Amino acid sequence: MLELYIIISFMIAGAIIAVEMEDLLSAVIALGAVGMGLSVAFLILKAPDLAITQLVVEILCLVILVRATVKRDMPEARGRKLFFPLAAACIAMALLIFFAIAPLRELPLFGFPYMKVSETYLKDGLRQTGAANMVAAVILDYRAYDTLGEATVLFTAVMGVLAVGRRIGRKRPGDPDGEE
Amino acid sequence: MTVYLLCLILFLIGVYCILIKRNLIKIIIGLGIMEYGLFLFFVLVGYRMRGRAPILEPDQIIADMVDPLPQALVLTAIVIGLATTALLATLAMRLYEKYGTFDITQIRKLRG
Amino acid sequence: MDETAHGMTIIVKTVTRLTVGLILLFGIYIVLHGHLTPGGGFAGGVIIALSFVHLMLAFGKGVALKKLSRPMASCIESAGGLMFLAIALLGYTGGWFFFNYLTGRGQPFRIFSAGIIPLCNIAISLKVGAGLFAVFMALVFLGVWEGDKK
Amino acid sequence: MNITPLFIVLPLGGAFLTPLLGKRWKYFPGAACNIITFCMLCLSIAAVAMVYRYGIIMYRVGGWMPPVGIALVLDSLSAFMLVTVNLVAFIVAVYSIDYMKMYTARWNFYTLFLLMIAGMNGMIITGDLFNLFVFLEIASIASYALVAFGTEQEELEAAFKYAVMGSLASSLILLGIALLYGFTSTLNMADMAQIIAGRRGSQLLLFVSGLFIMGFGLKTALIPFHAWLPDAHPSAPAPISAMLSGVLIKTLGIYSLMRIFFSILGMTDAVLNILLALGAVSMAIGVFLAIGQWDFKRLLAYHSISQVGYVMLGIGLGTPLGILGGLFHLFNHSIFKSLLFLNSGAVVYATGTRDLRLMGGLKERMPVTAATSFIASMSISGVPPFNGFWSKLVIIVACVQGGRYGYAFLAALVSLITLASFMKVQRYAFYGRLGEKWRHAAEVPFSMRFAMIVMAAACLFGGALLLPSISAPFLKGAEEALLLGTGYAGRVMENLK
Repeated sequence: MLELYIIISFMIAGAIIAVEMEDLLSAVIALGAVGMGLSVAFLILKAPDLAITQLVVEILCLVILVRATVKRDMPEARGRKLFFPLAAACIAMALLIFFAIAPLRELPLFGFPYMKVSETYLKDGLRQTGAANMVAAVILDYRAYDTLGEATVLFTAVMGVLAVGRRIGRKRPGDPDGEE
Repeated sequence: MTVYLLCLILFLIGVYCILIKRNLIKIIIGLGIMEYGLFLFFVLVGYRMRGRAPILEPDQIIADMVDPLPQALVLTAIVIGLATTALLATLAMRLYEKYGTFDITQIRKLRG
Repeated sequence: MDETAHGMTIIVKTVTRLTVGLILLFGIYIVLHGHLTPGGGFAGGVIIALSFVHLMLAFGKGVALKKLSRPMASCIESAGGLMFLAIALLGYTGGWFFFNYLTGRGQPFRIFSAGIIPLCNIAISLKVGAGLFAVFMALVFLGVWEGDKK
Repeated sequence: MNITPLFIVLPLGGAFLTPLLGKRWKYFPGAACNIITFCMLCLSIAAVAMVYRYGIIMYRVGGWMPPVGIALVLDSLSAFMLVTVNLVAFIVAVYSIDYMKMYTARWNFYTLFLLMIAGMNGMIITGDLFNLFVFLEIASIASYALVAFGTEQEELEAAFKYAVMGSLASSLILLGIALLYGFTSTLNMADMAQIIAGRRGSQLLLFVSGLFIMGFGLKTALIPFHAWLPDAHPSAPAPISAMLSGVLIKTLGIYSLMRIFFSILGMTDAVLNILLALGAVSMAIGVFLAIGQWDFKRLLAYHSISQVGYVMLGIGLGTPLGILGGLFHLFNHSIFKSLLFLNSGAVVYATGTRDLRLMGGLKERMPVTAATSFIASMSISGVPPFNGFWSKLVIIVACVQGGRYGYAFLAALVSLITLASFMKVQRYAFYGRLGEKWRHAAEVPFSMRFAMIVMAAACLFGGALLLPSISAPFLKGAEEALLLGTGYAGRVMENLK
């Protein structure tokens, strides 16, 4: 699994660049690189559905974020480099990782999951649902209710964007009582 | 084990970015990085060594395939992440329109 | 944004004219084969939305809006949501909410198989495609207002 | 026929139809929203009766058996929360008819409102951990957008802050769910509880508990995690403030904490003590932050932190009486805090300001608002015979019974400070000399008055819920569901056969 380690290291490097870059456009593009890296990692981990979805979602995210940053040549405010918060954050992160080691050891070994429920999907999926793609069978048949929720989340976000993007939120007194 | 820790580091870089950075776009970027770490972790949990992708082909004897359930969950989570990002980007753009800056230290109308 | 208002250069426009149909077609393919190959309603819907975004970036707002106007996008999105809900409710004919009442019809590994899964994929793709296009349009119009103000 | 899926189908159907029809017919969104919330209120009361009669009601979505598919579980705790949410939602929907005339794009408001209710109902009735996360996100995203609904500067800023904090909380929760999935390889709550019961004392469970306390604590705005709440709740339109303070933080935060810790992970003394301490700290600091505020809605928001502290204190005691008091206070708080936010909305509607120093003497011009807000103020301060008194009494008695005299004293003290704070509100807003500016302020329209009067009546007679015949299916049932602990899994599994 060497390639997996390489791609995750690449993602971490990209993430650090995205966080520390002062130019916003470059930071956004570095985020895009991390997302593409994630897509490749999904491919290595035998999740082609996710790889495709992550790829297209990353493109859309990138378009939206570039749309938000482009032409706004406001580099990040330099400010004083605050040493204390940085040190505190690093110590906190190191502590958290230290505390996470013992719990992570209790997970099944990497590459050997328990698959208590999933065995059923793999064994009976084709017979019960008729779909060849097991991921599709899970999201649209066994757990279709989740997908209804997922579609609703997106619908909510669209409604939210339309609501937040309104030019005038409140009516002035005396405005006609019309819609929009 | 090491992969899990690397994932956690990715997650924590995102948390660090959210808590320390003082720029709206940087905060959105931090959320994105955090979510990537999370998705990767979820898929890693379901990976089976030398497994196949969970897609059947005609006349195939069912061999060891990776766990399809985390993949389905991550698919849902990716959509949720996209929804959050879109809403946050809109909010950030509206704030830019009102204040002319993405810098959070200059957008302090509210008392903490 | 001048580029979106007047469109980009002739090179970009030509390439777009050649590719945009293929992108749309690829999106539809991904949606229809969601239950057989990787992809599915969500990824396909995003690709469909991206094809319109592509059109809008290259040619400016007018052309894309002529193909799919804003109220139309909103309507399609709601209709997609309702269609998904209706498929779920039709499951009551089999006794359960979200029951796969069409299962067992059709051959596995063919397009017409897997019961309600392809129908759900189509509903989701309509919803996602139209919804994300609406989001992008809202963001572009935000920029226009901003320009007016300055 | 099983009514469980209707709690999702009705609001979602309404939400999908509203953008299609609402732009054309001006009265459709409001009417649809009112009818749907009223239907859900009736259904949730029916659910209480049904759960009392038949025990846990299960629904297998798609006909799949639970560990494979998703199950909806309606037990008495869920029924209790459903009544709370849908009661407040219905009153707020009635109130919004006139209040939302101040804003543009009403169809958009009603869509988001219905989606928020759908999210909360979905969280309450689900029996699947990941499903809980999905519906939590629906409710959260709808609330982020609703906080920014006025699209003014402060509102956008508060919404951004709220959205970032909320997304951070969601990520922590999802990380916890991922770890639990890796550990147990299942997502169904009952199944998971049974597997976890066999592996007590694991380090991973401790880590996951920490993640969940942080995540849901952020959603509940317990004190170290409260920074977003005093900005977000006042910025929303008044009906939404009532929903956010009244039910959203409780459903997203307290209900999920209770469900996960009591029913799945199994409550331990350490977690109970953490909840107790967090509750006490929130209770005390929240009220001290509130007392210096001059912004009406901001003051109420700080009091929300303090009152949620009471609920956590009651539940953290872990004794039957403490849990009963906590749940009762949860219900009462959702009534009187919603009423107070509706009052503040009425004042804003009539005068256009939220600053207490600018008001004065509004009693003469707005008698209904003044009277209802007096009732609510007395109720939140724990003055007999209003409902707040009874629930605080139960919590304090439970503290004394459990030998925690310090906490009992603190609870009584905080109640007194709350009373002082609300005396200030009454004195500055409604009593005193009528300001020259408000000579022509008028009482609010009928639908707003109606909503406030119903809520005030509920405050007045809320103490009746302690009567044995009413509390047996409602409060007692919810308390027993919590005390059952991980026995929940056994009940659910039994019900499946």
